[in-house]
Amino acid sequence: MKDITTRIIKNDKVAEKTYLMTLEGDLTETKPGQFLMVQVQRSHEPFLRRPLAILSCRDRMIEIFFTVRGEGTALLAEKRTGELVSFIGPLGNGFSDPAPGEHLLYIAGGAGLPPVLSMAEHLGRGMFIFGAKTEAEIPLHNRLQNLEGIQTLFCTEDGSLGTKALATEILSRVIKSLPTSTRIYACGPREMLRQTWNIAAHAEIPCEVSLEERMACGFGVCSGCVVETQQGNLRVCREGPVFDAQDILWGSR
Amino acid sequence: MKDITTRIIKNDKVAEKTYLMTLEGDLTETKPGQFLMVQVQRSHEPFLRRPLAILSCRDRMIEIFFTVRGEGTALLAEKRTGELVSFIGPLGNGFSDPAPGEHLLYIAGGAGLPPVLSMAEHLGRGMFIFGAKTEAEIPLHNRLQNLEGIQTLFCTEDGSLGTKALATEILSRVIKSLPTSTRIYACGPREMLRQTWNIAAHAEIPCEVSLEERMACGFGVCSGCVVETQQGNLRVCREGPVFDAQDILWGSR
Amino acid sequence: MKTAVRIREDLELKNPIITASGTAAYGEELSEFLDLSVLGGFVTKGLSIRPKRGNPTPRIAETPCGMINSIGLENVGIPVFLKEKLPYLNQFSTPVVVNFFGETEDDYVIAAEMLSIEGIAALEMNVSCPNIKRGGIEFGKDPESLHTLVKKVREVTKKPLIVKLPPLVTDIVVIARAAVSAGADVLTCCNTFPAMVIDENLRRPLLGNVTGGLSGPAIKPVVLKLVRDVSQSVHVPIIASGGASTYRDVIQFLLAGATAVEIGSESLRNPLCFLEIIKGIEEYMERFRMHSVSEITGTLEIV
Amino acid sequence: MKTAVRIREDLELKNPIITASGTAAYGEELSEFLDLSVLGGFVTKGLSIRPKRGNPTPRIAETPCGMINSIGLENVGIPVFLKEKLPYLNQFSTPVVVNFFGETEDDYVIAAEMLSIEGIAALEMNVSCPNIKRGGIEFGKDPESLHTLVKKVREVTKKPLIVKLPPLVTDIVVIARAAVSAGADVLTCCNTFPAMVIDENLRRPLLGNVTGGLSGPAIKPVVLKLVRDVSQSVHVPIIASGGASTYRDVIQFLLAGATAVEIGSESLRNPLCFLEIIKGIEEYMERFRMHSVSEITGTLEIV
Ligand SMILES: Cc1cc2nc3c(=O)[nH]c(=O)nc-3n(C[C@H](O)[C@H](O)[C@H](O)COP(=O)(O)OP(=O)(O)OC[C@H]3O[C@@H](n4cnc5c(N)ncnc54)[C@H](O)[C@@H]3O)c2cc1C
Ligand SMILES: Cc1cc2nc3c(=O)[nH]c(=O)nc-3n(C[C@H](O)[C@H](O)[C@H](O)COP(=O)(O)OP(=O)(O)OC[C@H]3O[C@@H](n4cnc5c(N)ncnc54)[C@H](O)[C@@H]3O)c2cc1C
Ligand SMILES: Cc1cc2nc3c(=O)[nH]c(=O)nc-3n(C[C@H](O)[C@H](O)[C@H](O)COP(=O)(O)O)c2cc1C
Ligand SMILES: Cc1cc2nc3c(=O)[nH]c(=O)nc-3n(C[C@H](O)[C@H](O)[C@H](O)COP(=O)(O)O)c2cc1C
Ligand code: FES
Ligand code: FES
Repeated sequence: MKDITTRIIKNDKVAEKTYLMTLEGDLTETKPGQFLMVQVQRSHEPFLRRPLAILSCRDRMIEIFFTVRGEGTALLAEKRTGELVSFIGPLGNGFSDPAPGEHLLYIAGGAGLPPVLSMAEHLGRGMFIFGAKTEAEIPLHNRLQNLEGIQTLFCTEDGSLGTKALATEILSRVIKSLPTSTRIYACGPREMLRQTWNIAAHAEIPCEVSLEERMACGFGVCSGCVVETQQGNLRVCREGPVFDAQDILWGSR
Repeated sequence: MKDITTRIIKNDKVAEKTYLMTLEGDLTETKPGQFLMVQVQRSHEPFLRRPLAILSCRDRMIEIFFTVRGEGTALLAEKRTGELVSFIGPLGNGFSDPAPGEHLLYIAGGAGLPPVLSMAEHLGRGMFIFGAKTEAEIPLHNRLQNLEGIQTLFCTEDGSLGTKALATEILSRVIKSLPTSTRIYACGPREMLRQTWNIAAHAEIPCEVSLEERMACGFGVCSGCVVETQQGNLRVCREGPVFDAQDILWGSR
Repeated sequence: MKTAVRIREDLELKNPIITASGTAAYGEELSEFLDLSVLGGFVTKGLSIRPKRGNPTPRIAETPCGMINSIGLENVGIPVFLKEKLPYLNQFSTPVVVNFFGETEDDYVIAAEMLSIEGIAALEMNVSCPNIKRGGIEFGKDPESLHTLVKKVREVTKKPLIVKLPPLVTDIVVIARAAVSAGADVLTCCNTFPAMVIDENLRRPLLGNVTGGLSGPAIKPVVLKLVRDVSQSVHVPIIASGGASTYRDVIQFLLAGATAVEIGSESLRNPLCFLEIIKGIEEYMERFRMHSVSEITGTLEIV
Repeated sequence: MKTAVRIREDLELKNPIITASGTAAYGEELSEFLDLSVLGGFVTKGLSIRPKRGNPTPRIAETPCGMINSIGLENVGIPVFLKEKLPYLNQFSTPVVVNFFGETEDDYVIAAEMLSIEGIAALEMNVSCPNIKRGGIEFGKDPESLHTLVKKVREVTKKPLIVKLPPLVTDIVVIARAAVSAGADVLTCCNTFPAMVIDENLRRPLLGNVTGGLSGPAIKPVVLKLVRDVSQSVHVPIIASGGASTYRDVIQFLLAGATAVEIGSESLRNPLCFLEIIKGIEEYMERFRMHSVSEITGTLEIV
């Protein structure tokens, strides 16, 4: 775990309010699903770092990918090539590797795309369901469309791209045709994850979810980011952000 | 009085920790000695605007000129061409015009240069004494050297440029040779201004000083920036920053 | 859509946005930026029966997301205010609230009498002044002193009487109740937090007066809780004061139980903020299809 | 040059920089960033005799130049701490200070007894917990409750006893004196300020627990004054806590009368700040040719 200050190679707008930022630098041994705590400005405002998934890390370049939600991400969106950014990372556990021969299904909703896409690009096989509200919110369309070894299904709530459906509705439809030795990797809004888990549990398919929680430190000292699990409170930043969906007490919030 | 957001044309380092920033824009009817309240960043940190004198304002360009002292000026120093800056101004009273035929003497110490230089460039005649600690702290050397119609005397505490003396020591020497119908325009550290006033009072020469005080608003509402005068407390930002030296209660602080 | 709010049956503000005492002087300078008639209310600089010179400079220190002032209540005195400043303010359609203070109970009473005239819509009592009789503790920090003081002032004025509470107390509810039971019509919550800054190189306090009052966004989260605590325990309108800088802050204060909000420090750095905030409130109300500000005040949902 | 400071005759810290309770957990994670042996002291997360699950999430809210937490004192409990966490911390040469709390006086007493063992250098009492017997007011806000509590704890432990004061009280000096007269060796000034944040679109409090404690640079100017007030009225060492983020803040706290300074929120956003701050103090002392930190503590000049 390191505290690194590095230069922005580029910061491109890739969809409505969505940016792909490439940073200079290496991170030895990162896993898809791990994240960085990114400092937005050198001053004390905004005060906290922002947790952002590592989309990719290769050839001395780190990609992060974010949707503008509030002040911090808006400031990140304004940053230009050559500016410095600092971050702590890699943080968290990341998705676990599948067993040999396991079938793979990735499912992402809206801003939950980065960790799942990262895993899909890492493994290079399986089926990818990506849902968003509307076409404008679907970023990296080409990159998703052309994922090597992966079949991508798009869906939107308004039908402007792909099927008019929720990602979980697509999941319900395809799950019957999946072999039982399938593993699901999921990230998105909590309600989507809960439904994904429901569907997966029914089909007795293991499912890993990447959770979001408000964080102060991101490296495990503040206990700010806990989630209630069968094992008691666990820290999303440390024991997570990826959990086995069946360990989460979904009803508790 | 306006609240204006405008673009930086350039921001050049012109001496040790000293910057000349040129902004796009017009200010109708400014007077030398007036100032702007410059917002350092859009966020709440730093919280207050910084008072900075208007060095010049012509051809749709406004020049300001500042020395890095703390956090705010350090952030201003980092700003680049094309970035936006906002300010309120013009503020304050400015120096008063001389009577016809009056001889003119300008005296500036260190970071007190901008308002006095502004007045000298405006009037285009007289003698200019500029003192600093050392050569590295003397900015705009060429511009000062070549002031049209003006004779410039440099002095430094360590003798690295011009005479090795304080500006007020030079003033003491030249004052005897000045006609009684002379007017002095001064800005610099308080102790320098007090001595300038002392010397001028002795010679019965009128002297206008531009004062500095910590400001919150800069436009007269907070009463933060008062100076004790014969007329009671006056606001440096509103009744000043330029005062007749003989009105100031110099001993009071 | 109605942005108006009522702080007593006889006093309606056209919107909940008010200047804070000491940050808009007597109106002349601020009106170079905006038409004061757009404001819900105008609160003057704190006034005393005699003029006051205030504290030595520096009087201003910047702090993280805030500022400290130690103006020391400099003011022109009530007589000069009434003669030279009030007529100016009365040109505008905005109710004028006079903030006042004293060094003794009698000072407060005399001030309130002098200010109970036409052209003044309400009185805001600054009770963060030391009560010399009771060992120098601030009037506002001791429920008994406060009760006696407010009662005496209440006896001499029929104007809406607003009491401005100090924030740094063990239990603000006790203080709020003391003021209300003595006859306060409205409470302002709150004044600045006692604070200081040190210049570590000079090894001296930065302010001429050593200490001053902290204001600005830094204190907002604390004041928000105080506003909620007070509004849940007394049945008079609350004016929030402390760190509001955007329409979002204002809505938060209203949700927490405030009827109106004073904007102080933010307007020193951005005098146009009043216009931006009023516009923001209107847009918020439109977005949520609200017809009246009363649909916001005190409607915080606790699940 | 000697950066060491003494907080009781038998407890010297190698420098005045200490972790703040709840912001460095039990040390394992922070030691991935730095060698804990460089610290003047290590304060643990607040511990209770039984494990505690804490509050519902969200537990963290960002505020202007600060943050609010409502962790709710989640901890592993003293027995697990002693068995699994303390041995880890005792690898380092840094004194371990255990922060603890209880729901009743007996809880505090039992906890103090359990913690009075080798490997623990001092105890820091968090007294910002409601005293159920006395109507739910925090132990630390009521001088009598506090006096009784500290006295009982004092009777069962010989360890240096640090009492951590709550900041939002009418007169912190009264509270400080109550703690000292009951036997506190050291005071930490102070804990977080009660505060809240509202999501104006959802019209709900942002924190699962509705309210929490404000910390970070925002509160520093208020805490600086509290530290000065306390240090001028009691004769025990003070540990400052509240908003220190740079060596300059630390020097300011020392000038105001602190003997050591806890760094909390800043270390959450910048775990390396401890190293930067310690280096900054050393450079400051060199710049002013100081030989000992005692040349700084309490030497603020008031002209
Ligand atoms: C492990 C993890 C990985 C993430 N990866 C990505 C990613 O790759 N791309 C992406 O777009 N988003 C990601 N998020 C969500 C992202 O962190 C938030 O959108 C972002 O912090 C919002 O900051 P803001 O300043 O724009 O919003 P503000 O509302 O101004 O933020 C205020 C505070 O709330 C926190 N916050 C607000 N929304 C969230 C949220 N949804 N989750 C966690 N904290 C929040 C902020 O971090 C900050 O502390 C991730 C979250 C987590 C926990
Ligand atoms: C009317 C007027 C005109 C000025 N014109 C110029 C100019 O043209 N060029 C120039 O270099 N400087 C000028 N100054 C001084 C300049 O305002 C300060 O150097 C600057 O505000 C320091 O800000 P900072 O963030 O670097 O310092 P910090 O110490 O970080 O500032 C903290 C706070 O103190 C205030 N402050 C600090 N030093 C001073 C000071 N000397 N005077 C007033 N406020 C101060 C800041 O404005 C801010 O509010 C002028 C001051 C005044 C009052
Ligand atoms: C420069 C200044 C002067 C002030 N003067 C007074 C005053 O005279 N009387 C008073 O009751 N409050 C005074 N206050 C407090 C403000 O009215 C307001 O309650 C406080 O600043 C908190 O609000 P804010 O964070 O919006 O500034 C003053 C505040 C500032 C910043
Ligand atoms: C996440 C978090 C958890 C905290 N937990 C505790 C605690 O368990 N016990 C305690 O006495 N103080 C606790 N505090 C208060 C800190 O120890 C410290 O006193 C306070 O945050 C002010 O210092 P700072 O501004 O440097 O953070 C906590 C603070 C934070 C931010
Ligand atoms: S964010 Fe601090 S423990 Fe997870
Ligand atoms: S700075 Fe506010 S009155 Fe001058």
